[in-house]
Amino acid sequence: MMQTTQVEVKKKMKKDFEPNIIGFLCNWCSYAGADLAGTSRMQYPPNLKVIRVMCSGRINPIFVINALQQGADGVLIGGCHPGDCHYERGNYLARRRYAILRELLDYVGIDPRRVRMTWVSASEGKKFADVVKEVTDEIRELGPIQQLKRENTW
Amino acid sequence: MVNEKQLRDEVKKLVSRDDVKYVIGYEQGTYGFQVTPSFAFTPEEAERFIFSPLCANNLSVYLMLEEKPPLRKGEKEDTRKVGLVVKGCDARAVVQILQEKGLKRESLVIIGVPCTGVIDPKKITVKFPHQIKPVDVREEGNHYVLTINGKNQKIPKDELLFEKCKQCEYPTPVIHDVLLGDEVKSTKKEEYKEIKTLEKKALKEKWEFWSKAFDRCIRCYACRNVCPLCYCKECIVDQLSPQWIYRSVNRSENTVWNLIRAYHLAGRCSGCGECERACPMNIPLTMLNKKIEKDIKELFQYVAGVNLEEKPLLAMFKPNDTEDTIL
Amino acid sequence: MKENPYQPWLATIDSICDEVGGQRAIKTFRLVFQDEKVREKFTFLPGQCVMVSLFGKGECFFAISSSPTQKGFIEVSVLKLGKVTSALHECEPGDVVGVRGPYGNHFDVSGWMGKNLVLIGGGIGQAPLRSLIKYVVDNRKQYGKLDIIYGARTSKDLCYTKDFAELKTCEDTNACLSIDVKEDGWSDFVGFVPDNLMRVNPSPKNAIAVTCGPPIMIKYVIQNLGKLGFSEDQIFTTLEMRMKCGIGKCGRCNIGNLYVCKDGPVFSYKQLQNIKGEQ
Amino acid sequence: MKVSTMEKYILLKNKLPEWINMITPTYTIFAPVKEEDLVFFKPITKPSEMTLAYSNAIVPPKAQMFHQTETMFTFTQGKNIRVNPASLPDEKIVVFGIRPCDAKSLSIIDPVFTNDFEDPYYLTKRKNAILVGLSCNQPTVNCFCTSLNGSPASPEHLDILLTDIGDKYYVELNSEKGKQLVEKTKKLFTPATDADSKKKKDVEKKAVDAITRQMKINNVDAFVKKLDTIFDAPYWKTIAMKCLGCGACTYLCPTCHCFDIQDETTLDKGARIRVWDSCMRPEYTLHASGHNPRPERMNRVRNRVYHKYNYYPKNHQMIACVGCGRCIDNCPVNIDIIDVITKAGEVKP
Repeated sequence: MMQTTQVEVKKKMKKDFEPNIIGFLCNWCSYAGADLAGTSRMQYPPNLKVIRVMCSGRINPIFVINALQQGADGVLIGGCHPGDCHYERGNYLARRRYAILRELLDYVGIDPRRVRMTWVSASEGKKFADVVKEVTDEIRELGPIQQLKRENTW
Repeated sequence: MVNEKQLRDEVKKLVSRDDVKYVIGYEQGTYGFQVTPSFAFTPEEAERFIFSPLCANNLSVYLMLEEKPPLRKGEKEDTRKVGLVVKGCDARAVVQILQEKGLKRESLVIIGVPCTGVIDPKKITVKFPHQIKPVDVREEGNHYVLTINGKNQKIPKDELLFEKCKQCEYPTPVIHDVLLGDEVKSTKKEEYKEIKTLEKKALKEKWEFWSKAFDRCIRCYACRNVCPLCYCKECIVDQLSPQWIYRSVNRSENTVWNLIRAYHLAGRCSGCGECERACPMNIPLTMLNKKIEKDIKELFQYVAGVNLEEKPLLAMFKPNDTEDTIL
Repeated sequence: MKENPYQPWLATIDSICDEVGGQRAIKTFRLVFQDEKVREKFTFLPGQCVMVSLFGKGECFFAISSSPTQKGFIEVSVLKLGKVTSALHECEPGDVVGVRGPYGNHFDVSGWMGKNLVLIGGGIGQAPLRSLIKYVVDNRKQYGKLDIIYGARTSKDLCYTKDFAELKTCEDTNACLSIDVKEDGWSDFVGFVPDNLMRVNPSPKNAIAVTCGPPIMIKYVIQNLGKLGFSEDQIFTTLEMRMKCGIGKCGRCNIGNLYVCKDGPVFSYKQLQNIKGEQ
Repeated sequence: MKVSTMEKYILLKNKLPEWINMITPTYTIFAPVKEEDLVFFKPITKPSEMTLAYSNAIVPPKAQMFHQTETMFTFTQGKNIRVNPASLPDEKIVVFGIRPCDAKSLSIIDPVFTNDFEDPYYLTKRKNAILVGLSCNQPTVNCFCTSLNGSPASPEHLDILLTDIGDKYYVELNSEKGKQLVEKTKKLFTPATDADSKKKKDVEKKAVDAITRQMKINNVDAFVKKLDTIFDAPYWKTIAMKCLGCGACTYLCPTCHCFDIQDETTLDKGARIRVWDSCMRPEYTLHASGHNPRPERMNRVRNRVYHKYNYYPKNHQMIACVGCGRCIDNCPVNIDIIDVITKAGEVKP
C-alpha cells in the first residue's frame, strides 16, 4: 500500500500540470468496471493509479488522507451501486464515512473536490471512463495539493 | 448545585457494599482552583469527596484506563462494580462506551449529578493568576461566589463557564443509578455559531487558521489520553507497521494526527471538551469535534451518547443517506 | 567533533544460517564491514552488542554471537519478532545493513581465566553465550572445565546445532542439551533448563555461572544455582530491554539508575539484587 | 569558561532594542514571543516581536538545542545504499530571556549528551548558543526553584543575566562567551554601581519571597537516599491511579531528554529521525516479544519520579528537576510534583 502510493508530484505550470490521483476501487464492481473500460478500449486519462480493495467499506479515512500526504493530488473512491454491495452493506457504510470526511477536509481548508466517490458497476465501463475524465479535469484545474503533503525536508 | 453531604453519604453507602470495588469522584486539588480525581476504596476515603463548579474533569476516562494485570494461577477475576460520579456530558460518554460494548452496564454504579455548568480553569486562572490557597466556589443564581481570604467575590457565571456548558443540551445525566438533587432541564440549544462562522470562510483562511493551530501541537497526546472514548488497545499513531502517521512533528503529520483523532470520534464524541482542556498548546480541539457533531446531526440526524439502545453511527446506515457529491 | 555515534557503518550480509524455522524463526547473519579500515578497527569482547539497522525499517540491538577470535566478520542471531527483525529475515546474502557499536560491557574473560565455567542458556539467549563458548574454546588452555547447559522447547528450536556437534570433540567440555517435551529419537535430557542444571550438578568451586535466556528461566536457574552453592557474585546474566540509541541517552533501557545498553548487558546477580528498578 | 570576578553593568531599558538590533546580524535570536496566550521561544528579526512580560515559555528552551524532531542522517534505499550525514548547523544563536531555571536545566542534561559518546546534534547547538537570561521577577504559582537550591535571579549556568531593576537592567556577565557578546557593543553599557547591586539583591529577595509553594523535604541528599527505601511502597500506586499516561509533563519538562529513533522513507530515499519520547507511554519500553518491564502506570509514574530524584542524582550528582512548575501547570489531572515529593518524604519505609 505505502509503496504504491508513493508518487512524486512534479511542480509544473498549472496548465500542463498532470495530477496524480489514487483510485481505491472495490473488487466486485468498480474494479471490474475499470477492467471493462480497458478491454473496450475506452480512452480515459492515465492519471488514475488504482489500488484494488475488496470493498469500498474497507477504505479507512486514513487511506485517503495518507494518499494525499504522500503526494496524491486527489483520491477517487469507487464502490458498487447502493444495494449491490457484495457484502450487502459495505458501500452504505463507506458513503457515511465519505460524507463526514469531505466536510472535515473542507473545514480545515482542503478542497473537498480532491476526494470524490463514485458508484460504478461491473458493466459501466463507459461511466468509469467518464468519471475518471471528470475527476482528472477537476483536479487538474485545482492544481497540485498545497496542504497535507509530506515535506520530507531531509 | 449538589449537596456534598448527600454525595458523600451516597458514596459511603456504595463503597460499603461487597460488590463495589471503589468509587471515582472529585477531591480538593493541590493549589488554587484545582480539583483532582479521587478514588474511594473505603468509607473514610469517601470523606474527601467534593463537588463544586470547579469539577471539570470527565471521570469516565478512568473506566477504560483501569489496568487488569494478567491473572495468576488460581486467581479469579475481580468482577466487582466501579462507582462513578458523572455530570451530564460525562454520562453521555458512559452511554457511548456502553453502546460500543466497551463495558457492561452491570459493572458500573453511576452517581448522577444534575449539572448547572462548570468553570473553565483557564478562564478563572486568568482572573486570579496568583491564587495558591484552595478557594471555596459556590453558585448563586447567575453568579459564582468565590471566598478568597475571607472576602466574598461575585462573578457572573457567563464569564467563567466553559463554552460547552453555555450550550449544553443534556445537563442531567442521561444514565444514572442514583441522581443527587433535582433534575436540571435545559432550555439551551447548541447553535454552533463559531463553527458556522469558520465554515463560511475561504479555504485559504481556514487552512491558515488550522495550520497555525496544528503547528503548535507537540503530540503529547494529552487530548487522546484524557478522552474517555479514546480507548483503542493500540492507537494508530503508536502502530509501527504500517506506520500511517510518522512521529516527526511537522505540519503534515500534526494535521493528519488531529484530523484522524477528530474523525475517530465522529458520532462518538460526547462533547465534554476534555481534549481542549488538557491541551497544553491551546489548540481549539472542540471546534473540530463540534464540527463533526454538527454534520452528523444535519446529515444523519444522529446525536452521540444519548440512547443506550442505538447502534454506533458508523456501524449502521439508512438507505437514503446523503448522496449529494457522489458521482 | 568526534565521529557521529549514531551513524552506522555499512556492512554486507555475507551469509545467512537458518538456525530455527517456523513461527519463531531464528537466523544467524554473518556481516562483513564494507570499509576495510572499520573491519580492522572494530574490536569487541564476548557479551558486547551491536546496533544493526535496516535502512528504512529501523534499528535493533543484538548481542554479537561470533567470537572476537574469528576475524573479518561478526555474526548476530536474530529471532523473528518485530518490525525490524521480520524485515531482516527477508534479507538475502549481499544485502546491505548498517552496523554501529560495539556497545555495552562484556563477560570478564580475563578475570575468569583459570576458572571453571558453567554456561546456562535457553532459546535465543544462547547468542551471547555462543560468543563466549567460541572464545573459550579458542583459548582452551586458559580456562578450566566448561559446562554448557542449553535447552529449547523442541529439538527443532535448538540453535547452533553445528557448533554443538563440534564441541563434542573438544577436551574437558561438557555440553548438555535439553528439550521441554519428549520427542522420538531424542536421547538427551527432557525437561526444563533449571532441572537439567540440577542433573548436571556442577560444582561451585572456583566456578563462574553465566545464564541467559527468557526471564522465567533465569529466575529458576538462579534459584537452583543458589541451591548448588553458587554465591551471588559467582552468577552472571545478560539482560535485554527495548533500545533505541544504544549509548545511554534515549532513556528507555534503564533498570534503576543503570542503563542496560551502557552499563550492561552483563550484570552479576549481586548487582541486580542491589538495584531498585523494573527488569 | 567561567569568569572569576563577575563583571556587572547597567543597560538602560530603552537601549535594549538597540542592543538586540546590533547583535541580530551575527546571531539568530530566540526570544519569548506571544501566541494564543502562550509564550514560545521563536526566532525574531526585530525587538518589537518579543514580549518581556511573561512568566515562562510553555515549551522549555531545551527545544532550541534538542529539537523535537531532528534528522540524524539520510540514506538512499535499494541496491546502492549510501548514508549521508546531516549537516550540523553552524549558526550562532542567542537565547534571549531564558529564565535561570531553564538555563540550569541545560547544565543538567549536558552530561547525558556528553558522556562516553558525544551527541553531535545537541552539542553543536549548545556550543553555538549564548544564553542571555532574564531574572524571574514575578514567579508563578507553581514555581519552586528555591526548593532545589535555585534562585529566580541566579546568573549561574547563564552567560549573561539581565535583571529588571526599574528603568534599567542590571547585567551580570558570567562567562567568556557572555563577555565577548557585550564587548562588541560596549558603548551601550555603563558599569554598575553598588546601589545597583543592592537594588538587584532587593529584587531577587522579593522574587524569592514570592515563591510560596515549597517541597517540604528537609535535606535533598537524604531524600534521594530515602527513595531507595520506598521503591515498593503502595504510595506510588495511589499517585498513579489518576495518571492518564499522556506525555504533557515529560514533553514540557526542561530536563526530560528521552527520545525515539525512527526511519522515514519515500520510495528511493529515507532519513533517520529522532523525536522526543515520553516514558509515560507503555510503548516506550514495550519489547517486541510483548513483554513490558514497566507494564503499569504505577511503574511509569514511579520511574519518572525516580529518574529525576534518585537515578539521576546517583549518576550525575544532580537532581534532574529545576522547579519550573511546567508539569504541574499542564497536568490535566493535577498530579503535582511538589505534592508528590512532599508526601513521598512522609511515606514510612
